[in-house]
Amino acid sequence: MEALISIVIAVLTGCGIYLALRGRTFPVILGLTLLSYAVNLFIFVMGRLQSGVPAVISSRDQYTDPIPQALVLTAIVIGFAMTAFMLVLALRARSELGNDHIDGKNTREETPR
Amino acid sequence: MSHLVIAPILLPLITGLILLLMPERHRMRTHLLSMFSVFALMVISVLLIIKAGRGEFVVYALGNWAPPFGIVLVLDRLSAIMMLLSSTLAFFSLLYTTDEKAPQVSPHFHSLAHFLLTGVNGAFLTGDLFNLFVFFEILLLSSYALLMQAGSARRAKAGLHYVILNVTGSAIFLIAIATLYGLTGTLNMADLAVKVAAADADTAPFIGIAALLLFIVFGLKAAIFPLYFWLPAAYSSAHGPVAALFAIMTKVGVYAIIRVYTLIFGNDAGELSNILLPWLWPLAFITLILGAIGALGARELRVQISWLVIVSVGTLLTGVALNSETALSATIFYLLHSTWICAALFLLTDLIIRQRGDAEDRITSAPEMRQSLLLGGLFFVAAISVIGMPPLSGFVGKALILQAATGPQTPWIWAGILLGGLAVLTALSRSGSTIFWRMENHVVTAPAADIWSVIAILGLILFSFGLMIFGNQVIAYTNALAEQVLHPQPYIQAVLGHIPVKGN
Amino acid sequence: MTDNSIVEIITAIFLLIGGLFALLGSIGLARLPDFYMRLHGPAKATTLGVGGVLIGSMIFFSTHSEGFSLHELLITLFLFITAPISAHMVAKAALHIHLPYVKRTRGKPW
Amino acid sequence: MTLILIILLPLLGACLPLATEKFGRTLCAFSAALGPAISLALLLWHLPTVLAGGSFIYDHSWLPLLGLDLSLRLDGLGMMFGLMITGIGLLVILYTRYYLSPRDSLGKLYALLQIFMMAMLGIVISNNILLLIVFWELTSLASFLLISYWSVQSDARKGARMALTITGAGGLALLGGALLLGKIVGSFNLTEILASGELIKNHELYPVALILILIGAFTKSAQFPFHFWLPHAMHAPTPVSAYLHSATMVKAGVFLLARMYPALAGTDLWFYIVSSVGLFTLVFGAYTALFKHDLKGLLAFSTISHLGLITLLFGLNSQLAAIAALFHIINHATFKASLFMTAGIIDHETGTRDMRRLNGMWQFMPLTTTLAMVAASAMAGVPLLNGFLSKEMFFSETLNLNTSGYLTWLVPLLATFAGIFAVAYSYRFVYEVFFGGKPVDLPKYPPHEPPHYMIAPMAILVVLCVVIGMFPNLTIAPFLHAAGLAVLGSDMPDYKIAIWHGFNLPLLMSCIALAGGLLLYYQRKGLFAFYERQYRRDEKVMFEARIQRSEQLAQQLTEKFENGSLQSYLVWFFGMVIVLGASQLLFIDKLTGSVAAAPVDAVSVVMAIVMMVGAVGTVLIHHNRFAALLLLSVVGLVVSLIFIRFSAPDLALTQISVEVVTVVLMMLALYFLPQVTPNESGPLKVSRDIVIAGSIGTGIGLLCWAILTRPYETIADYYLANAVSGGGGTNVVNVILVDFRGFDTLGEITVLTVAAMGIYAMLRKLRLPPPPNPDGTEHVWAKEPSPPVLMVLARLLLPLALMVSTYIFLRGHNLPGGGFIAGLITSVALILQYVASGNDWVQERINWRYRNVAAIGVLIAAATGAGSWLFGYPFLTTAFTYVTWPIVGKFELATALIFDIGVYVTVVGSTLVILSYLGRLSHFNRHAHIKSLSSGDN
Amino acid sequence: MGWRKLLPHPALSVFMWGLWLLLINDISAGHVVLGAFLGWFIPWITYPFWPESTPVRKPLVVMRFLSRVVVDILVANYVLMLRIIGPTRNLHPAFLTLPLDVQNDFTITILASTICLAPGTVSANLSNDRKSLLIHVLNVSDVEMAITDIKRRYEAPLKEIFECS
Amino acid sequence: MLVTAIPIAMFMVSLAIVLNLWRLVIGPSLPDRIIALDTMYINTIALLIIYGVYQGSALYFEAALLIAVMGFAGTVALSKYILRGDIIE
Ligand code: NA
Ligand code: NA
Repeated sequence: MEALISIVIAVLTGCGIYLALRGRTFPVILGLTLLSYAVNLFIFVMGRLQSGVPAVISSRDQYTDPIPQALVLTAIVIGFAMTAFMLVLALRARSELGNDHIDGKNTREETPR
Repeated sequence: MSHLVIAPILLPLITGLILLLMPERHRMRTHLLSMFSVFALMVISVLLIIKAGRGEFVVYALGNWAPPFGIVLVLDRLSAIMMLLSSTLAFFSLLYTTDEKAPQVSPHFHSLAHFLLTGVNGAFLTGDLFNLFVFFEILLLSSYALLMQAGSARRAKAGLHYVILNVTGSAIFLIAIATLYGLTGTLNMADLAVKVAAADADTAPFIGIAALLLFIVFGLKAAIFPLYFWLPAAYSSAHGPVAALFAIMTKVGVYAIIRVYTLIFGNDAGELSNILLPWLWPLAFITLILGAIGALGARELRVQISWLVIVSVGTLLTGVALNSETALSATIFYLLHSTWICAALFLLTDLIIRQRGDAEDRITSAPEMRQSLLLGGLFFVAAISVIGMPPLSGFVGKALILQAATGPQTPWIWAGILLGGLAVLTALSRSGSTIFWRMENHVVTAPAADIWSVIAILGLILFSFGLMIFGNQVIAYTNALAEQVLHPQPYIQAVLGHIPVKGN
Repeated sequence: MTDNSIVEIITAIFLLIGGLFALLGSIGLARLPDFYMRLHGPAKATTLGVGGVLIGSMIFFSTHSEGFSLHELLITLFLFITAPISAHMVAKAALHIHLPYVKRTRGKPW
Repeated sequence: MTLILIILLPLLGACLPLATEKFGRTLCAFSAALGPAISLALLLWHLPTVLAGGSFIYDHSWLPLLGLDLSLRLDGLGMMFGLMITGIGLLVILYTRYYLSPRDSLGKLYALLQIFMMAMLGIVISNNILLLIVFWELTSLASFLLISYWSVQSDARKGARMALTITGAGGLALLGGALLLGKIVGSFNLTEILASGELIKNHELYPVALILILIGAFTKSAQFPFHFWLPHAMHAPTPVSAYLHSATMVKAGVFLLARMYPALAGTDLWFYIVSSVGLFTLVFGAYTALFKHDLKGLLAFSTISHLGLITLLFGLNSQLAAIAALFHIINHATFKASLFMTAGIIDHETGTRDMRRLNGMWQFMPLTTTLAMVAASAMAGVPLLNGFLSKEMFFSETLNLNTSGYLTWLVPLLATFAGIFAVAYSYRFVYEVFFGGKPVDLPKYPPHEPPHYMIAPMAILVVLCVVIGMFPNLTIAPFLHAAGLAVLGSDMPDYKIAIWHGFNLPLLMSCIALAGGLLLYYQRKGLFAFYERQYRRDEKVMFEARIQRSEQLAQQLTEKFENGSLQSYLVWFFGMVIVLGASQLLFIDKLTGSVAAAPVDAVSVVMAIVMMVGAVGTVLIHHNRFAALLLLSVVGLVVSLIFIRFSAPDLALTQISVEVVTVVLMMLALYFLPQVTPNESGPLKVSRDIVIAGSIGTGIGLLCWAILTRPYETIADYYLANAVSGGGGTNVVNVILVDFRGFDTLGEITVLTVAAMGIYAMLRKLRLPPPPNPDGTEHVWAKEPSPPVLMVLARLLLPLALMVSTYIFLRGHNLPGGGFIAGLITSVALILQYVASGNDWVQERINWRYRNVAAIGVLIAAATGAGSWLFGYPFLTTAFTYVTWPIVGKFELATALIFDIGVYVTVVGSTLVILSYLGRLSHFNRHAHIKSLSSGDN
Repeated sequence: MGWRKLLPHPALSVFMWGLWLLLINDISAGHVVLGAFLGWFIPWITYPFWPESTPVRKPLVVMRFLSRVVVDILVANYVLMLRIIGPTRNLHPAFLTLPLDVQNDFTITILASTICLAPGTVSANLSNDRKSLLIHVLNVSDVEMAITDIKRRYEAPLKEIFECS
Repeated sequence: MLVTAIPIAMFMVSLAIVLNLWRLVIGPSLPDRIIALDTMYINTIALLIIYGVYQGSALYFEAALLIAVMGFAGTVALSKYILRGDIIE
């Protein structure tokens, strides 16, 4: 299971970074979202893989590590805020630059107004 | 128990929130409240400096949970002086915006500035690595928002690059934190120091990865080669007061590098002792050189000053890389100086832009400025200081760092700092003489600079003067600071030995 | 056979039926020839499948812990309210962009 | 204390002229003279003691931790220079009063002159080498401003910049050298440094320190190859040249040689460097001076030459030579200052300094002519004038070299050669200006004698030349002796200044020089032609070109890195990650740790594949943006399943809610963006990106595997043990969020609020039409805003969703749930209303200012945290209690719940700010669009 | 009208009360009180979103309608599923236009939903004048029959429940 | 009985999810993809519920409920995007 999750994280990271290296705002944001999934999973599994033992105090005596979970929660929220900001920034950039290229390059399919 | 330690975080936070609730039309009221709050913050930082100056650590356990289980704030000499720096910087940057006619300040400027301060001060105070991440995000997001206050193509592009790079950096930050937690099971920096020092040969290399990844994150904030590329565009496209506020942000990166690589991966970190040092000094050196080259080639004053920020980062990290008390002390001294002066220069450039019509701050001939003598005089003084010429603080800072250089890389460091200084001198003499002297015969009809704006710039320059005049007291403080930072055992004991308030 | 095992069998049957319907719905989605036909599988079968599973769960938890466990009903209710609207909305979207349909379809959309 | 006054008085005097300027030029001049006059008086007051071999010391601690102290010492050398600085300074002040045209600000020039004077005095009476450097750099800065006094002239600006750059560079080198000296000696106190000559010279760092300090001295004294700034500094007003470029600024360099003489001189290295630089400069300067047509140009190169002479003398490592050098410093100051003043007078009266146009001036200004002739003769080394005396000493020293080899004959030969040229250019100066025919169209005609007060300073200096030349022992000897004592200490040699030493070799050399000079001048035609052919390069143009070239190079190099391409920046960033990561990962012997891996089940594998297909699919399909968004949602969905699978229901709840809100956001944004990503990356770029992405992905995967197979000790047990007893909740994750690490949560909701504010600010006034299709057509959208079926159902769902939200909120402390998720559910329910019924419709029903809602939420959370202060606990300390009410029964009241309400309110507020303002964007644009359409109709 | 403002949707309130108890899986006194409070509070606060009251008449017809729908869903689904996995060539899809007798948006919504849930039919579109509903049928032999069948089975009872006046 | 039934049921649902993914990837139209995603959400609910029974834990119920709510909201928004482009107007 550890290998499987490692592979999943690896693939997510790779895909995220590949997309983050594209030239248009939208795919880049998609890529960063993928990357944040990978990162969240990475943080999460740092508490090691535990099946069926949520961190809710009950009669069981085995628990999962709650700290990484709390960290992931915070990371998810912050990631959401960042994604939202980036999206609006992408709109702002298209408005100012006339296209959605990350460097504001004028290309064929859209001319600045 | 004293809650003063948390005030530098909560005061700006609450001020920022209240400012959000105030109606936009009450511009002056907003401004006054904002100024009052920053002023109070300045007073608080002075009190904290006095407190920290005694050499004790003030540990504030949030939620009254004993470290390492809860989050702690730790006040030591380093965090105290950094907060003084941030609050003074904020005070003058905000003071600068008093001018009613200034076009740029959007309604949320003040609250965003306060949120930025929250993030900055939080980063300085926290003793918890993940909490550091959270405060980094607060300050980053505030800075994004401040940068994007108003539209322009240039700003949009710079903002996009800045944000995307930093979001990527945050991902790496999280991976590093998670790795550390996954191997040591703790987030408290003092506790991490203990655990990292005790790491065996099996886990140490993986902790090492985290250590180096953290450096990438901090290096991105601090703007070190090859991670600074976002900075010139971002800083130079920001409005003057915003850019001035930004002067503190690279210093947060520098602070984090100092903190983490002395406390956690410092001299006592066992297998991982000083893991950063082989990387740090060459990169710092290249940063210094490329920054100076950038300043030499800049075509706009704003861009040039942004490069000066990079030069100062290179200089600072060179000092850090020397890993000695004298060097660290010199570094902190230089840090204070360079932050104040770069901020003053950014503010000044804003005034220049307003009086130069369409030429803005391009280093070309332009119509005469309305107050060219005043602005030129201020520029001259600030430039002298930033170049590191006497009699201003830059000279002392530079001399201190040169003095502190030891070891085989000394010739490089000397060459870097001295030649960098020469490049900056050449660059600034060109831009200054062009902007203030190469004037066309007519004057742009622009309003005269607001008196408060001038006072703000003067204030920052005066702080630089103060560093020179009270230099000995400052150096005494930074010496003690360096001693404290480079011998982290008392810090660790203070944090891990902290006992919560009874009764909970 | 104890009470417990009877409950288990009933639970198992509901779970299997639910799973089967879910699978069938998805098979429909996967293999039917045009969009409008594919829409039918998920709109009903899957919903029904989940309903089956939820009933299985309800039975299981009502017998394995103190008191009834009826809150699964809420999910069922919710799904039965929303699934049709989802299907309606997607169908409307498909009509808007004039998705093609198989030739033998009688009638014409408007 | 008086020593400080000596330095500071001119500075105080700097303010006076600015203030008195408007009351008249004379008063202005008097006020300017006040400070230096008192300084001079103070110096004279100290004079007897100093002449007797004593010195005054003032010590005040300033920055002892740096080694920079306010330490002053007035000894013979300092006295000699001090008198020169203040004395000539006063003369220059007087001269300036008449020189400067009324158009220019007299006060400003005086102020700058006085600042300069202060710095210069500081240099000569510093007893701390760092303090000396402080003043040293101040002279550079002041001279920069003085040279660029007429800053509208491009040449003045360029000259000033050149001077600043060169002398500034020298200053930096000097700083380096001084710091090295400090390192060697352990002190920056000059007294101590000068006393440690042996220690210094035997130190391994001596060569470095020496070279650095010499660079400082040579740049300031315009020694080859740093000489070229001086001729271009001639764009300064002539009084400035008279002061800076004869008596003071350029003398600072040779002063430094004198000052550091005990510490640095006496070695072979010193000899070879200093004497050869001096020699070359001497010859080169003298040679070049002859060909300059500009009066001040001639004087500038002559100055260079004379400074070379002085340097050469210091370089000879002989005590007598040092004395000669000191002597020549004084002599040069007197005659050169007066000659510059002459040049100024000529310029002032005729409007030109070009010797080809100036002829026969003696007819118009006989007095000036007389004085200039005397001064020029002193410069040429004519007997009975002071220049002759020091030159004789110089010649004799060149003959007494204590080295062997070619230098023994080369040095005297070249010295004579330079002497010949000196005579020639001196003669040329006099002959071509004052005699030799009629002036050629002068801008001002006819010229006449300047005011008496303008001649007076010059006359005083000329008189000094004569007096010193005729009665050296009565006048200059005591000063020279005192200065020599300061430089040479007890090694003072026996020497005698005499006009007549008998017939000897030096006299012969003088005679050769005089005769040869005159001969040379009359045979100059061929030489001038030769010079014009050989030597046509202009240093200023070259320097400017070099600076511009370096600026261009800097720009090109900068743009290599700073190319404005985010992709390139990201590649650098990820490259760093790869390099640093690999630096550790590649040297690991054991990747897999000791902990056994858990078994894999089929469903997990299937879901992992689903997720990876989703991720890879997003990449492959990303050109079709909407489809990519859908595939991304699959990844998000499976992420939440993984959270469930490994016991994190809270995470799953959060993930799934955030996921949907994010997708909605992305769609809102996508509306305004092209629907298709063009194919822009070439195969090279694609493969590069694949390599980067693949490496980092692999690295992270390996790291993850390595960590997961290793044991770790965690502090988790503490939380599990204390969650109920200390935090009052059984859901440990939630207790961590609102209690143990509540501060993180406070930060997190702050982030959310700030994001909302930032987004609001960015969207204000944003006008953005949706882009056309790639084929140029407009999208065809449905006409009807919302299907009624959806509207009805959405409204029905609202209370339901609120109920669920309440449920999730209330149970959060004990079971999965909590304020954040509840807030998102509420937001989604409200967003659904926006989607179904439109902005206006919802706005009619809830007209909250969402921004305020968000802020209030954070305030609630912060206030809850601060509440614990009332009970003497730190921020965010929670309290909880179990309350029993009739009917209701026992339930828990916890401050954490209020905190969580804050979280809830913030989430609702900020999410709605973001979504509703983004939704409103199209609203604005549509209205704008309609308006433009209707106006187009009219 | 005072009580209308205070308790806008009594039926909904009762429904929500039950829902709360269902959610919480607990009928302790505390939750009964809390549920009652929420049952009142939530409809009250969301009142602006749903101001018109939809009085439900004829509970008997409601029950009959509901049971018919449930049976249809269960039984007909089975048949339908067999067709889905069977050869798709035998399916005879059609678009039907259902002329609407019901006028109320709410009733139309319920009808459309019911048609969607009912096996083999999906309500695909509602005309702008709300007079007809477009339905896609997966497999139909007689188009007219299907339309009248739908009208009889679903539209008529709904009209009776919500709209007969 | 339950021990064998649960894996089978889970596997069937997983298979269903794979089929949904298949449809989602190949499309061909956007509505196809939307409905595939929607179905995947619903199948996920089934998977979760079965897993809850398997673990004997009611802690997964909320997640299932939330997936239902969010899946619906998502589908509605996606459809509206195709219809109007502007999902909040
Ligand atoms: Na929770
Ligand atoms: Na919209």
